[in-house]
Parts: sequence; C-alpha cells; structure tokens
Amino acid sequence: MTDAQSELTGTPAHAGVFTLVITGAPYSSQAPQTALDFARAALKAGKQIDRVFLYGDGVHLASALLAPPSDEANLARAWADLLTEHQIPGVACIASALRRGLVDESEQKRYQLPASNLVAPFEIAGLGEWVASTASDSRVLYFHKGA
Amino acid sequence: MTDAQSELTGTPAHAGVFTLVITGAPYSSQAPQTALDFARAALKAGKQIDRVFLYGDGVHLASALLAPPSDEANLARAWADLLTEHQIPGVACIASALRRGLVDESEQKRYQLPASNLVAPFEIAGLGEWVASTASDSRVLYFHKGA
Amino acid sequence: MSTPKRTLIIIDQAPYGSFEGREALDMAFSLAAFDQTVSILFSGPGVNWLRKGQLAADIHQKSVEKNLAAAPIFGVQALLANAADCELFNLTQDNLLEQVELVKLTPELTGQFNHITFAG
Amino acid sequence: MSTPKRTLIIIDQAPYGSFEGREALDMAFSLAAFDQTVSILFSGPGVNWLRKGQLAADIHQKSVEKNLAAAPIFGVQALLANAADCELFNLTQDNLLEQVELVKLTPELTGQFNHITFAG
Amino acid sequence: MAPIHTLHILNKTPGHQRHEACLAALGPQDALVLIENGVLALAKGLDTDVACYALMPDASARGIEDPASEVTMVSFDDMVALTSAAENVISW
Amino acid sequence: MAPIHTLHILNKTPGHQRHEACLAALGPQDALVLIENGVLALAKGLDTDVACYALMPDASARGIEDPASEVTMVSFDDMVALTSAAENVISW
Repeated sequence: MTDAQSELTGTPAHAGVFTLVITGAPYSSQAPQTALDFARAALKAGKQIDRVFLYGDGVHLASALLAPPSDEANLARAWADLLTEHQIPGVACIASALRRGLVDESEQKRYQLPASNLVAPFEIAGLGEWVASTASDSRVLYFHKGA
Repeated sequence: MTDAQSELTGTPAHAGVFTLVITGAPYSSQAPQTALDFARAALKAGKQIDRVFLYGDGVHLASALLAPPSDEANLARAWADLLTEHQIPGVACIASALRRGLVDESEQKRYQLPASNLVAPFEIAGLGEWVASTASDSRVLYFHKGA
Repeated sequence: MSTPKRTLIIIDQAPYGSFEGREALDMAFSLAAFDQTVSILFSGPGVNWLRKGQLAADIHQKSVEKNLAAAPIFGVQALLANAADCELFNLTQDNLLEQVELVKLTPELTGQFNHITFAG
Repeated sequence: MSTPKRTLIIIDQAPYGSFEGREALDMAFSLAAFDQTVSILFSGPGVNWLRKGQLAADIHQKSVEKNLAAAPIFGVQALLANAADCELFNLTQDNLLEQVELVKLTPELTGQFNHITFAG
Repeated sequence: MAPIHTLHILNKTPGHQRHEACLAALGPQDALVLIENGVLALAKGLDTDVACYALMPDASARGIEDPASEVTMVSFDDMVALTSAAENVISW
Repeated sequence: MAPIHTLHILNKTPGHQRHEACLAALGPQDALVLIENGVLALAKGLDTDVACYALMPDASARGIEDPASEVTMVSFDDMVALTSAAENVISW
C-alpha cells in the first residue's frame, strides 16, 4: 500500500479539477458511495471539484425523502453535507429528474404536483451544466451503476 | 396471430388469480409498462389480480411526483387509475420504499421528513403482503428490469 | 385444492455492487419467518455471496455472512450453489461458507419447486 | 492551455428495454447543440438502435430512428457501430440506418478521443 | 397445444448471463416466451428444441418483422393464456 | 511509474459484456483499476499485460485478500493520483 501510494503520488498530476457525474442510484448501486469516497480523497489531496452532476437514476441521490435504516448511511445527507462544506455545486439533470419524480418547488408549481423533494444544496438544471464542464479543462469522471 | 390465439385460449386455464410483482423502475426499465399491458389483457380475459406488489426499484412506480414529458405516458398515473378502476390493492414494500425516498404521510411524520410522495391508491406495507400471495393459490408473476 | 408453494429464490448478482441480492435475501427470510418452504440458489457471480471473510464495513455496508450462516436456523431449507460457478470464482471447501450444497441448475433441480423467482 | 474535448459516447445497451441509451443520446445532442465535438459509438446489443423500421409506438415509446437519421444535421460528427456486433445481430446494408460507419473498438479508435463515456 | 411444464419468460438481451442461463435451463416439456429485449434473440438467431413464442409489440418496436418460422408471434392476450396454462412460470 | 495513456476503471462483474469488452480494449500504454464488482476478476483470475490495480476496500468487502502478485492493491488516495496522472480515463 505505502509503496504503491508513494510511487503514485510522486507522479506529476495532469488534472487538478474534477467534475463527478453520478448515474447510479443510491442503494440500488454502489456508485454514489464510491463517488463519495473518491471525492473525499480528492479534496484531501488538494484537488478541486467544480461540479457534481446527477444524471439518469443518479438523480435519486438528491432526494430529501430517503429514510434508510438507522444503521445504514443516508447517502443523500452525506453528499449534501460534503457539497455544503466545500461549496461545490450539485446539479440534478432536469429531464432525468422529472421522469423519476424528483422536483424542486419551482417544478412542483409548474406541474401542479403535491410536494417537492429536492434536498439542498442540490439544484435542478439542464444538461448545459454538464456541457460546461466538458468544455472546460476539468477532468470529467463517471460513476455508473455496477452489475 | 389469430391461429396462435385460438390455439392458446382453447387450453384449460390452471391459473385464475394472478399476483403481479414489479421490481423494475418506470422509465429506467420497461417492466412497469409490460406489467400494465399484461394486467389489462388478464383483466379482459376474466382473470383476477389479487394484488400488485412493488419491490426494489419498482417502488418508484408509486411516486406522486413523476412529471414525464407530455407526450410520454405517466406510468404511475396509469397504474393508479387501473388499480382504482378494478379495486386492486397496490402495495409498495416499506423497506424498499424508505431506502428509495418513497413515503406516505405516516412515514413522513415518523421520520420527520419534509414531504410525502405516495400516489393513491398505493399503500406502503411489509413483505408479509407478498408472503400472503405466495401462500395462496395465486400465480405470482414477476416483472424485473431488463438488460 | 390449494397446492403449498415450494419457493426457490435465485441470486445471480455479485454482492454489494447492487442491492437486488440483499433484497432477495429479505424475501427468503420473510418466507421462512412465516413458515413457508424456501430455498436459496446462488448462481453466476451470485456465488460470491458465499465467500468467507467479507469485510463489508470497508465499503460502509453490512456483511450478510452471519445472516447466511444462520439461514438454516431462521428456517431456510437449503442454501444451494451452482457448482460450476463456484469453481469459476475459485470457491472451494476452504473459503466457502459451511452448509452450502453444490448443485447444477437443471430442469430436474427447478422441477422440485413450484414458485421460482430471481433477485430483481 | 485548454485542450478542446473530443467526446465519444458509447451506447452498448439494446433499445427500449432500459433508458440509459436514450439519455446518452440526449447527452450527445446536447454537446452538438453547444458546438462541441461529439461522436456516438454503438456496440454490443447497442447496435440494435440502428435497425430500420422500429415501431416503438407498439410499446408506448417514441422511436429514435428519426433523431438518429438526423444526427449529422444536428451536428453529431459520426455515428459509429462495432462491425462484429452488427454481424452478430444480422444488421446488414439492407436494414442498417444510413450514415453509419462500421468500426472496431480498439485502442486506435478510442485514442482519437479525449473524453469517452458510456451510457449509464 | 401440448401441456407446458415450465413457461420461461425471458426479457434479457442475448449475451446477458441470465439470457444464456435461461436457454441452458430449458427442459423438454417447457416453453419459452421472449419479451422486451429478449426478442433480440430472433435477430441473432435462436437454436432451441422447445416451443418458442415472442411478444409481437416488443419485436416490432425493435424492427424485427420476420422471425424464423419455428417462433410463434404472440399478443399480450396470448401471453396471459400461456401463463395461465403452464404448470410453473419463471421470469428470467 | 510509466506514463498512463488511458486509465480504465472497471466496476462490472466478470461475465458482464462490458467487463469483457474492457479487457479486450486495453492498449499497451494503458492501466486498469478494478473497483466494486470488478475486483471479482481477481477471484476468477486475470490475464492481462497492462498495469493492473484493484481498490482495496472493494476487494476486502468481497473477501478477496490475496490477489495475484501482478495486481497492486490501492486506496482511494491512490485512485485519485492515478486518475489525475492518466492522459484519459474511461469508466466502464
């Protein structure tokens, strides 16, 4: 472990800014937990994360209504805390979100829905946010569901 | 088609009562739509459906907050209408639901969540409901996600 | 008129990467709790549920090793595993949970059950 | 200092059974709409997106055949398909959408891109 | 129609491990119904001895019109009849 | 450490088509990181010429302790360093 680590960290880093795209849902897939552990390690290593983008089933990670058993991590809460602490924008793709029942107050009004369920600081926005990251120098990393 | 159909319906039916278990999420998988078309055909053929049980990612089908594009079917609405019209109980497994952010008013209060998002007539209950169907004469059919 | 169900639950996904296997185990234990006849078959990458020494806390999950070891006590009739898949993933007597019966997924095996379902 | 991204989006799931492929197409069209360089590669069962005559209304979905046919107009640089997988699923010149370029998924191919992502 | 012991409902794409496991598990008195992405077995070519059906709406959605003659195209009505008649049903 | 052209991050189980496609797509200057269910390749046995890493927490969660010597076990810190250093990264 220590050998591998010292060897690896001795390499000059090409990428200093990451964008994390999460497409796997919490609990159904390991993706949100793997991405969280990766994000913590990246921040510890002095890397920046310019944006976390939730796409496809990944939008469920921004739900305010997850209530897992008390001895299991609440992944939405853990992610929300990390984003808040490090002032990282968290964006759920609007098209993915509306199809999967994840809405903020503005979408609730627009579609006359009985409630909203987006947890702060996540926001709902379009794919343009993802395009902005890909068009920048940021290294875009994907966390898909496993199988 | 007609040949196949007359040949098939000429067979004495062993199963008159079905339980449908849906484990695939709407939009992410075709399972809820396939199950819906199957249910309509079964009811048309005079079969009974004693219960629809949502398990795993299938619980998302009971969300009151789905807002798909206007030219796509709202599967939660379509299923809710079918269940209401034919007075079929629809049950979302409580353990699956809580982990995935699907809660009724009672769970909302219990876990002090900001909203509830279960669409009527779906109810939230335990696996005992599924056990009851398996212990009966009902034919239990599963609609899993594809791949 | 009612034929009692003999249930087989088949888990063919590897552990921890997705949740279907875990929720399928919940189904099996529920049936057993209500005194229904149920066995579990692990096949494909699902056989990896049966490896000894899983430290799931390292990925912030709970190990199911203890639950599986206690399955017979909870009333699960049998823990079956597809022999060829165990061999593929190098599961041998040394690292396979006790109480696992090696089988082959054939019409003869499935014919012993009248209610068969896969994990998700 | 900024290196422009050359994006390849790989779709390896069959159409209609799941939503990942459709949402990956949305990603490709979004990049194209913002004048970014993007190509799409269909591989594995994903090549079935490219079959002519898809009547998706029969399963209450929208066909993407027209969108795919118009991809070059929308600014998508190339529609690529893994030749071996087309052969496996009997996709030939007769039933394959026009404008598809048959390729092989090799380091040489992926080396032409510096941002590669799979559908879900 | 001969009595069906187990009706296998297959919705996984060819190449998926559960698709292949299903084909390997078919018994002589069984029948197979291809639905959803399972119908792509018709594009690839299917070699099995048991009675084989494919759900028409799923086949036509995927542009599969003219399957091998050993496969019977069925509607949802037919699928209800098949699942009623079989002794057992497995959804793969 | 030699420069990495493309770092392949693989989280699919052996037998999954994307797992096999990944192994077939490795170039001579590439490296492979096994994560999540991808680490089960170590249980099955892995035959590749490129530099191969496996995420330790995922391996130990699955009871895989003692992989072949050609595979380097890494932490999340190491994975950050690898993804930073590589020219390109593909998440399979």
